[in-house]
Amino acid sequence: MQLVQSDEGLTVELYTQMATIRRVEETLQALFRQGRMRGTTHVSIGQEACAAGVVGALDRQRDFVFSTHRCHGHFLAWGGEPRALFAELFGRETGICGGLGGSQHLCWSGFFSNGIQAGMAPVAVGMALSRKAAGEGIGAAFLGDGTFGEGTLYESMNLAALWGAPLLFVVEDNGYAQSTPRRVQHAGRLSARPAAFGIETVVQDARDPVALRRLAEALILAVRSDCRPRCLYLHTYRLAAHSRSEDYRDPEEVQARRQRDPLPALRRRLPEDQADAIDREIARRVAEAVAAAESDPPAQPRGVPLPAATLPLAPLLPTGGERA
Amino acid sequence: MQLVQSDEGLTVELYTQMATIRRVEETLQALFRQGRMRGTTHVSIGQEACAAGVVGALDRQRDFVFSTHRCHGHFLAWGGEPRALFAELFGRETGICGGLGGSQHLCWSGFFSNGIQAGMAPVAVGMALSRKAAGEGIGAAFLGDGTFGEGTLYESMNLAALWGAPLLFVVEDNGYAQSTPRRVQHAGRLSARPAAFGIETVVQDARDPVALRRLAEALILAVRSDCRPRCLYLHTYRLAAHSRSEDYRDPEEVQARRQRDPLPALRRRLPEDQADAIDREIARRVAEAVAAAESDPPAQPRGVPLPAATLPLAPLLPTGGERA
Amino acid sequence: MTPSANGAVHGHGGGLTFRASLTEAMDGLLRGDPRVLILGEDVLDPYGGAFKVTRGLSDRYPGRVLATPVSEAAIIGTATGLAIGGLRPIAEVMFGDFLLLAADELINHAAKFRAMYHEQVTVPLVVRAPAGGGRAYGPTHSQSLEKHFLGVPGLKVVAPTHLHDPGALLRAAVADPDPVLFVEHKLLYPLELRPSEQRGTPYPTATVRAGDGDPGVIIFAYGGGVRWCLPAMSRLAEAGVSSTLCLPSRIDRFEPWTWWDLAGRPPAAVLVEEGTAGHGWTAEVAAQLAEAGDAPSIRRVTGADDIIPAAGHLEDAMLPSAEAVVAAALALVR
Amino acid sequence: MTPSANGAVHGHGGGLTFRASLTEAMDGLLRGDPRVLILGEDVLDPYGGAFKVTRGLSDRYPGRVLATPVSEAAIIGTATGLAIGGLRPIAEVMFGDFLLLAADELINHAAKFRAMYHEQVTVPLVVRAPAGGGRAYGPTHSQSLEKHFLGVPGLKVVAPTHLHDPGALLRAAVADPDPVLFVEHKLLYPLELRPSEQRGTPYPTATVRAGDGDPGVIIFAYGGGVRWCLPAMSRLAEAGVSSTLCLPSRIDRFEPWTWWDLAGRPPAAVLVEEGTAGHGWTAEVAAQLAEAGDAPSIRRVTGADDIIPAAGHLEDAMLPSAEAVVAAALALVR
Ligand SMILES: Cc1ncc(C[n+]2csc(CCOP(=O)(O)OP(=O)(O)O)c2C)c(N)n1
Ligand SMILES: Cc1ncc(C[n+]2csc(CCOP(=O)(O)OP(=O)(O)O)c2C)c(N)n1
Ligand SMILES: [Mg+2]
Ligand SMILES: [Mg+2]
Repeated sequence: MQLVQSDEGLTVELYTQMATIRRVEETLQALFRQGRMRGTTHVSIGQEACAAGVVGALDRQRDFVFSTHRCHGHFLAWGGEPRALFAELFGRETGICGGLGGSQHLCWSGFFSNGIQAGMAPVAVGMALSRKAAGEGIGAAFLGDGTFGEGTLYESMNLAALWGAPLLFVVEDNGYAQSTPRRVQHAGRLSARPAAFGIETVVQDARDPVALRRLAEALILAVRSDCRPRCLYLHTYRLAAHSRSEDYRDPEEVQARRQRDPLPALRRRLPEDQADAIDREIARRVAEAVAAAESDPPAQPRGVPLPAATLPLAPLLPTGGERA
Repeated sequence: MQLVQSDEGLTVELYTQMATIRRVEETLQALFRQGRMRGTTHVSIGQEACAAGVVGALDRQRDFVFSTHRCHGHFLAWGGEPRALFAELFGRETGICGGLGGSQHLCWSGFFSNGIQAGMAPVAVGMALSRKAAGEGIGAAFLGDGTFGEGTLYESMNLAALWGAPLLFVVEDNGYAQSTPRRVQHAGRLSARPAAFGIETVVQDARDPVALRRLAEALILAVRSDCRPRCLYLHTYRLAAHSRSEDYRDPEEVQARRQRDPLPALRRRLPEDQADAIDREIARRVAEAVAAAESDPPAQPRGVPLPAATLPLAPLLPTGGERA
Repeated sequence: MTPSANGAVHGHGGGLTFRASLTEAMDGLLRGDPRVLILGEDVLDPYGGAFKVTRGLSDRYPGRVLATPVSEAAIIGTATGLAIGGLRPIAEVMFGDFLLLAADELINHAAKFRAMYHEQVTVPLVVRAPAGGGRAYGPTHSQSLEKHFLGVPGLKVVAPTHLHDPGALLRAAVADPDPVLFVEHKLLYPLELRPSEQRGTPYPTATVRAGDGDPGVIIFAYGGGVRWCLPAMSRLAEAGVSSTLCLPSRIDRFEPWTWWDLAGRPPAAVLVEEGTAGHGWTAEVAAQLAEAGDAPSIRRVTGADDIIPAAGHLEDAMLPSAEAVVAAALALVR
Repeated sequence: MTPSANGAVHGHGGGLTFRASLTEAMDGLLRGDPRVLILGEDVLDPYGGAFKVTRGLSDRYPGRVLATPVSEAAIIGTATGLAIGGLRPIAEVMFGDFLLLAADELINHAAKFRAMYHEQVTVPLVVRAPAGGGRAYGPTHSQSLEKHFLGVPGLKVVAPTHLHDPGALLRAAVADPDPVLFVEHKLLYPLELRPSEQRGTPYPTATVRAGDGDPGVIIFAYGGGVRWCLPAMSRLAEAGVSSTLCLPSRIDRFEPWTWWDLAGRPPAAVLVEEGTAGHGWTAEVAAQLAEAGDAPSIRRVTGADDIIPAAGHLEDAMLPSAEAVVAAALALVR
């Protein structure tokens, strides 16, 4: 266990993480705009404090993270390499999942994401129970406010509380699911729901990553010690569009939130020249990562079994079907 | 609208309903034991006050009921004919659904049940919204405590509250789901869950059907007037086994609850000879219903479309497949 | 074929697009029938749904186009209740991949009610589902899962192409007393309609012929499969093989023999679907041809037996192609 | 065949029953491998599950047999997480009909992970599902929905009969690094095992021959379908038609040609399944036979295209039967 970190050291660590996430995702946006990447992506610009604040409070040696469609920040905060992420989105052999997963289906060293809202919640519960059985390790499962629409989430919360799964549910409530504001999707107060399934919940504004890290550490310690799930319910805001489509939110609202962007606020807590140096270093690393990833060899098709119709037949028999 | 009924009149009405349900279901048990019926069934013996208390507070002309696998009581309280129910379970043409549904898949005059836990919850929400669009009618949707395991229920509660569906969720918490006690299945307090989805909830012990009727009337009036869902959470107990299998609950527990059976308690509130007369009449009606139903003609297979493989082909073509 | 997320009403050639045909049909339905309503995730303006098919409708028909929570089971279940209650709901599932979350509501509820309740109710429900790959959306947003919803008593599955009239098919589905799963391939949205010969009602089968001479091959396909078949037919014609493409719009029931006969009993049949290998729509088509005896020789061209990779070039390698259709046809006729 | 809800370990003839074979296998797995655990609705003693297959296990292995809430999606999802986490979960879904509630967890999660995550994880998950009709349980408790789970990349579907060794198959499924849907027909539970010739590993195909003379007909069936095939074969033999019954235990992948060839290339093939008509397992079997050319003549015998009625006599009329199998065979060979 590491000793308690000074606020100054923590500020540098968190700023570096958040600025890295921002830089990586702005770069991804540019790569898509330039047509150098295909498919789609969901960036977490504006929400980086959630990733940096919470993920870093876990122990990479024995813990795990379940993330969502909006997973780049969580992945990077977990220690994932920008190059591997870029390579994944470029469809390169060196990608996190060899180009198979793309932006939202990642797996690396105890980190998992999938593109189905709430579908990973019970999987995270099961993984947490497997850690409990193993005698060490806990996990965090990220969720969005929109994901509270899915029933599987409640089944999972109930089971987690009932069976004592060492799991921290982390809600990133950014007020929207895709184009739809929270109040158009949900009745009652979302943050009150986990408690109705026996899960103690702490609500927090996620703008100050230092405070958030301290809170996450305390909650994770609690989960670790009694193997009971907790919920950390964060209020945050995404400053970019949902995915590659246009942003249809009220521009004034977005503009107002941009004024309160946690990243520059955190930067102001560092000496200007130190922040500049960090930024330069990040810019250099990210540019290198892009260059390296883009020139990596393209991913190879998996050696998949042939279609059922062309399964190897006894040689005396005629062959049928056509593999596309 | 009918005038407020006197407590005495109501006692007679409720006793008659509850005793009818009891008699019908005890008869069903006997018919199964005697091998005169096939398949399975779930009786509500001990829980009749829920059906009689709540269902009678609805207006059969414009309202509707969604029920569960344990639906006979609700059906009879809704005005369904014992003979049609017996015929359904005998597999007779005159059955509620022509023998197709059996014990747990009933449909009659605004009454619906299905054998999938919680699957009917969103359907009930949709039906309630259709009544709202039509300008009149509300519904009740029955649920068991075990059914709170299903995520679809929470999706439905959220939607009902969000869109203002005129629907009364009625929970019959009998402490068990099949063989499993409530505390082995659920974390937190079940009755607190609907509120977390914006649904006002009233908790009530369901042993006094007169008090329950008054409460149900008040809640139904509220739902009718503001088109917002409510939840009536009832504590009850089933005195028979879950279905046709053995009862594995602690016999002492069951015996203790038998002492508190709401039916004899209600009977004691009637003059002895009046109660005797009611019982005799019910016994006669039920016996007649069984006899009539059993001698009704067997249900005919539906005129179903042929299997896809034997769809009518142009006459010049060879025919294929085999209809089983 | 250039897929675009924000297809205009008219394609580059000035004709109505597949997407606009659907939007116009819903507009007309909402205008003409007060019972019609639309529900789904993010269907409101200005967003207008993930594939923009409902765009313009909520502004024009406020209160009748409803944005739902992210609750696929409850969306379909609620729509089922609305349908039993006398309305004509059109539910949109954002990606066909998410139909699995509503499988119980579709199969154990909506599809069963009419029969199980002894014809006391009907369930005039339409579930629209954009499906299929080709846009590098990865393993959970690119699938053709409709094969898992075939063979469900009481559930119709309709898959338009731009050779049909998609709007007319949608109107037929809304008028249908039974639930209809309406599968729209994502890549078809921006295409201009190019209606071809069609027979059958209310869900006609479209046919296209290419090449001259004796009937060489019949190609059975549906939905997005059309995009490989048309170029394949040109190449086959160049190679001297004439072909007939047969595209049913209703795919849960389909009599391939009838169409094989109408096509002049060509000696070969190529069966095409985008879904993964085995146990798909083409299996039933092949089975029906085989059962009747005196069948053409048959090959299936399907996706591989694998997840759909996110990387565009891997996805391309995993899905069928015009080349695969041509190769299958040539292998059979030579 | 007398189905009973509380089958004893030994059948009337003194042999091990299908049910007991499964229970014993789980007992051995729990004893021998600390990673194995069981979860499902009502699986605890003394109840021991709706079909009593887990009876005795929770008393013997406390804390390793877990009664769950009525949450099919979370049961399968949690079991998936346990499997990724290194355990060997066996999840029971009380009735196969309820698999639809977990379709997303099975198909979009458990089945995809290994491939989608580039072989970084395996998902050694077994989902046991009692399925099928014949007990007058009505439309939502009698279905053979496994056909909707065939053709899913990454998901194996195994369906034992009493002519296999069900316990050995279950052990193979638990040892399998990939998810296995293990379908147990309700009517088989009380039957005594009657293992027949089997080939293939780890999921062998069982074959039985009846009658003498030239090969007349090959019958392909699986799971509960066996109950009509055995009597049908006796009757066919009486009618002078010899037959081979071929029962794969793994049904998502199966090469009918191999078995047709081994059976001496009989001129006729009858394909039997209990599931409703169309788009089922027999469609794939027929398609593969047809694709290879030089095929036997084929008929399918399936359930009707309808809900499964509750009334016993209506259910009997709706399901296949030995008579239907005999009639199909005779129609082909005569
Ligand atoms: C089962 C399922 N339904 C719908 C979607 C489409 N979808 C992707 S992201 C999203 C919104 C999620 O909102 P939220 O949980 O608040 O996360 P955010 O995007 O705000 O980070 C939706 C509906 C999906 N991926 N999975
Ligand atoms: C989706 C689904 N899962 C499981 C079952 C099997 N099942 C039938 S009744 C029941 C218990 C229901 O408990 P509860 O809701 O408390 O109702 P009760 O039987 O106590 O009236 C279960 C698990 C089912 N019918 N549907
Ligand atoms: Mg959100
Ligand atoms: Mg209960």
